[in-house]
Amino acid sequence: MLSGGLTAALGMAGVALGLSAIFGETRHLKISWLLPLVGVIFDLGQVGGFFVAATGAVSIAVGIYAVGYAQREHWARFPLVMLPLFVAAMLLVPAAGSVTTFLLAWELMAGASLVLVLSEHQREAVRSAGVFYAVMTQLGFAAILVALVVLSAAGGGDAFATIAAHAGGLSPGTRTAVFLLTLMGFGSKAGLLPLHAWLPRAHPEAPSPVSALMSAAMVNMGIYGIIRIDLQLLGPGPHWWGLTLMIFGAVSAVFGVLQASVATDLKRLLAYSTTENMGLITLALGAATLLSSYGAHQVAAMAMTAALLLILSHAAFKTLAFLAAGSVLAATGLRDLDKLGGLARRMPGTTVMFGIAALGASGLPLGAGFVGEWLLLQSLIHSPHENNTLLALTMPLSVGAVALTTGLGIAAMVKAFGVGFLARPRSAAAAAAREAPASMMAGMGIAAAACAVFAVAPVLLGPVLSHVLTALPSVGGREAGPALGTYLRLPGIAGSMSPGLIAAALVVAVILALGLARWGARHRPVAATVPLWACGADSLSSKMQYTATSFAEPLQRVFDNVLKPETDVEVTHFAESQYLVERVTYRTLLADPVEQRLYTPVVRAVTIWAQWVRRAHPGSVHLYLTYGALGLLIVLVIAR
Amino acid sequence: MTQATYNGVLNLAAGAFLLAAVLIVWRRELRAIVGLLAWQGIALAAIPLTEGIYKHDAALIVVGVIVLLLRAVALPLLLIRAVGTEPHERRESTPLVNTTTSLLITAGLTVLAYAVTRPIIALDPSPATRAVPATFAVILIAVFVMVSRRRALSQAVGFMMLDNGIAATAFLITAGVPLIVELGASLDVMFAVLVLGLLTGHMRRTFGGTDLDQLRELRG
Amino acid sequence: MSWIGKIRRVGRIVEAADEAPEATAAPPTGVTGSLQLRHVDCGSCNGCELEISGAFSSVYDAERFGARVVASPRHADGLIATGVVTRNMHQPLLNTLKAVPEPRVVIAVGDCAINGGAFAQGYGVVGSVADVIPVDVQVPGCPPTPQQIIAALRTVTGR
Amino acid sequence: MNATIGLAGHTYLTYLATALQVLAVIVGAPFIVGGMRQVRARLEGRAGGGIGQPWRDLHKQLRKQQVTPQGTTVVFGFAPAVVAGTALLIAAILPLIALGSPLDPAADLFGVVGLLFLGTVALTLAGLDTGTAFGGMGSSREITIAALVEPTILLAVFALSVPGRSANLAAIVSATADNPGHLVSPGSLLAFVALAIVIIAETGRLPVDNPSTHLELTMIHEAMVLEYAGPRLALVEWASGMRLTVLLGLLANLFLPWGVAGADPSVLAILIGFVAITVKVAVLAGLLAAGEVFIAKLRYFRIPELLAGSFLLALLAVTASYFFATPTN
Repeated sequence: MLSGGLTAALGMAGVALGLSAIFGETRHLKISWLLPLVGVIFDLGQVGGFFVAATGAVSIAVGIYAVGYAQREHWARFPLVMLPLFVAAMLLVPAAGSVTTFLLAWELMAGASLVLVLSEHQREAVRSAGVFYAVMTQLGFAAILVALVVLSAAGGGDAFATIAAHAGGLSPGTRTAVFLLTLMGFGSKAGLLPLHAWLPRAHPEAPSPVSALMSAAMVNMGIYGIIRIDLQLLGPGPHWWGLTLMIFGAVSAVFGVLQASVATDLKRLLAYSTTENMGLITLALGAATLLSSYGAHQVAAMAMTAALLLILSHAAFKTLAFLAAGSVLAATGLRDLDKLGGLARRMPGTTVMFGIAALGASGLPLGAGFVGEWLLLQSLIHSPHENNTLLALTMPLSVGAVALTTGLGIAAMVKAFGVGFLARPRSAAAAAAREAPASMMAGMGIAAAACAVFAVAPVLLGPVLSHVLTALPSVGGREAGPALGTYLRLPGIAGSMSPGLIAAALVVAVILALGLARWGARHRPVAATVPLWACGADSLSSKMQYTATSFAEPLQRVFDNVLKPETDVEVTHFAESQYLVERVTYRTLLADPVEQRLYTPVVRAVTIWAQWVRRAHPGSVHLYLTYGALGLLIVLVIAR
Repeated sequence: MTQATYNGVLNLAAGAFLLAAVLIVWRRELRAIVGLLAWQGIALAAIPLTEGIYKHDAALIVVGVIVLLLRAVALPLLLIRAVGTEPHERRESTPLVNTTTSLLITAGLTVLAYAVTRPIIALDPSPATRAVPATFAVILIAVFVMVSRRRALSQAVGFMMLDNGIAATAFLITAGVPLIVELGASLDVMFAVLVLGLLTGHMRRTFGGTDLDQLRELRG
Repeated sequence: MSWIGKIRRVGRIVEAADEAPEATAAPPTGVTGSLQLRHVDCGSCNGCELEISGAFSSVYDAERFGARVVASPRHADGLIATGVVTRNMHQPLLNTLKAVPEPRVVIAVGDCAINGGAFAQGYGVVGSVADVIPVDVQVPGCPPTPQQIIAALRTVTGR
Repeated sequence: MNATIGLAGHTYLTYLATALQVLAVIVGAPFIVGGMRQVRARLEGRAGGGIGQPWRDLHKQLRKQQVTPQGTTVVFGFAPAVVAGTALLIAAILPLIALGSPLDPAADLFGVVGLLFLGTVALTLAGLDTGTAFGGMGSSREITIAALVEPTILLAVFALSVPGRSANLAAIVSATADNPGHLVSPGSLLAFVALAIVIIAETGRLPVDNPSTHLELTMIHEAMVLEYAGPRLALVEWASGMRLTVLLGLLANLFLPWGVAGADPSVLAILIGFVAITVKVAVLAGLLAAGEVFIAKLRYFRIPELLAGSFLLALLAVTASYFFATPTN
């Protein structure tokens, strides 16, 4: 109760602070005594404010939800304490105004999230996921650490403001090094390929409110890092920066959605969908960078606005999706779509909530994601390609990538909603589900309201986005972004769209269609409810339904070159005759190919090396002390 | 012939030229492939004919007519004969790369062609040179076909596509190669096809099939 | 293309239609010229099946009178049942009839469906279709010719 | 020409034209379906049921009992209305009879594609909602094809929006009408082929899906609607007819934009536009039906080849419309 309330309160504070930073002037705060030498500097600009506000909004919903969830799941005291701490850390990261502060906040965030991931550490899966997450997040942190230290050394100061002032004088080598290192570090946090592997492990195993926070708020910090350090401090970069971002984004988006469309674990599916959306956002960032590096600032502004919109809408529908998945998990103890089903009758509220989230994630009209993707596509197709081979080649390909992502995303979400919530329950646990308590519904309701706003009334976001855009001159901030009125208008381009009007008109059209169906109703016999058509047999068992696996099987076959599924069918015959089949078992294993190809060898090498190092650890304390003394001596000699 | 129609016809010819190549990658039916090759020959001949009519250059028109006869009539007929002699091998047996992938590879090759020919267009951006990317793409696609197909006949088709592409590019860049050069090229293509025909005949007699993988067995 | 030539040479092969017989059963919904049927083989020797497929073939073309065979009883206005009702097909026949939305007709095709025919005394036989479900239209014959089947269908479609 | 045509002051005639479009699609769609069946029947040497047959079937289905299978939810009940609704809305957006539909600035070609997929998704969910094996099978197949179709559609949209510098339909159509030179450019030809393949796949015609099959195992679209009966079935059939009609109309006006009334039409212009679009769609439908006689259904797992091919064509269309941009106009 207290923990959840505290989280929500923090969230509200974050929203207020963020909005004031976006519209007001930059907030500056220096606490010298907190750290020797440099002190802690907070410096909240428009960009930071944007992310603080987004994180805060997510935390409000999650906090309220967590009140009911913690009671229902009997959380231990420890995670209850960590939850607000985690949110606080996430709010500090975008507010940080100096390298030291940023690194501190970042590490605090990482540590808190790790502890929360491990909060159900009795299960083996959780432990392995935790180890994986810890290693990767620390590697990413190391990359960021090196990069920022180099940056502050070359930028002549610890505070971001100082660095920004000196950024012009940086040598190209330094800029490149910092860009690549930060891309690696922040990319791993944002779950971009090939550093995504922790995400589909850690997010599903964490308790659902935490998954929501991680998937909707924490990954955004990776994006924030890229925007703040690479685009705002270092930018404007050369062409290949934008190109690199676009390539990483496109690959992550397609790969993530492909994995999502064949996943059968509800939360794993959502985690991969996070990779997909982060990929789309990175693609948009890259497009903005590339376009503005070619001087097409108007289109770049469109791409940047698309990125910001996608960040917000993804935060909204992913929060909602994970919270809904959490109430399913709490009600049935199931994450496996193959065992779910029939929830629409037993938990109607949650079903509606997940439906809204899925519609948003599939990027269809009336969904939260639609406007962002529309803007992204418009910015891609309106790039000035005259006498510019690079744009003329990248833009069509990236449109193809975005389109494939959208299409597969629709398939994944239809599977999640249709198989998980509709039809008939595929297991006793699913049949015994009961609706979530009021507080959980309330938490989801907030997120759902946000989704509705993004879907039909992006008008409300217009001022926010335009203010944030002005703070990003290197990526199209010089020009006015697209105007988000009732009609979305694109500056300088004859293009417009109006989600609100579409929604209204669609309602009218559906009513008209229902009217058409009323025709001749007088002559009809009374309506009846009849058993399902079982081809003449007496009844269909719920085992005869399509499962998530069978639903995704065609896609799995079409893309088997990429997915590399391992399937085996074994048929056991009766002893009497080999023509009588007793049992057929079909097993299919869909491991993450990138993980297998890339990570396994690395891990093996590290293990061997560790084996070798172990020889130096015979266990004698004296020897260890000797090591320490020797090290000290060496340092003294060198530093002399 | 006005400037606009000239542009239109030239672009159309280039587009049809490229489309034929793509469809050759797509189809497996050997007869259909040969038919498409004939269409490609017509598109190829259309290029010098258009240029000739537009620039009132009789030599180009003659070249065009010869190209039409050779590429759109003679060579396809030879190939059809070769197909006819293979009663049970009317289809390209599954290529080394499956159709979907090879189509995507074709897309990549085309984009690549557009990229690398950009400087040529920049040299003098006339309608003719603007069509060069398409013909260059056909060259790349032809090489890919020769790499990825098993049947000797499909290889011959790839070879002829290659020559078509080179000829078309030549026509577009240097407003028409000399007549004699064109004749020489076309003739040696014809010889090559005849040789391939004999080769396939031998292979069929030796191995009972023209699956080129079986040539591995020739290694001692 | 050789196909086009073939199509032109073949032309129309459908038999000329004789004038419509007088309607026995009124069309189920009062809409003439539209009748979707679900075919149930209750235990037939497949003679009637052959004739039915003949009736819907290019030569007799029952479709021009608005009759069509559909895959799902939900889409159908009635059953077209053939053969004696065997024990195994008894319950499925009832289920299929229940699956057809009201109003619906039942057309029994062939002597077996009407009175058991040659199989009347068979050990695995429940009885004729009429013994199990109410039959609206009967098409006698062993097997009935396509013309007879079409005539029966036209009495229902009213076209 | 820019896309703000739709915003220019609407006379009541523009609204009349739009209303006429919707009405024409509602009334005409069954006739289009009937006409296609009739063409096919004639080519098969049959007499055929006449082009009024689908209307008779609809009329009859609307008078039959409304049955709801046990265990289905509201999704099953409302999906037909959603499919029909999206089709109607698209009919109101597209410039079929006149350019300046009041909804034109509200939804560009991307929006139209999105609405199309919204309808597909609704029906897919309904198929899953029944909880029958065939329903799930149909949904799985349908959504797979939809997912693979999407890249082609959007790339075709891209290619089409290059000449007009806009994805709003009025702008595209008027740009094409202004300089027909674009039509003979390879770009628009490739885009036409790609779009045609996509439309065939989306409306479930041969060779992707066989609309007149009786075997559940070969079904895609039919398998999803096996449980529908009476009025709802009528709505589903009607909607699929309307989807086919509006897509053919879109294809016709994107590539043959003649006879379309202007943004601020006169009564005569509206009549001309009405006749023109009717003729175009009828001809296209006839050609489609005639073509279907010559081809068999593709094996399901060969369909990705077809779609990859159309994707390639669309990509070529985009690059072509980039590079062949002839500076004559």
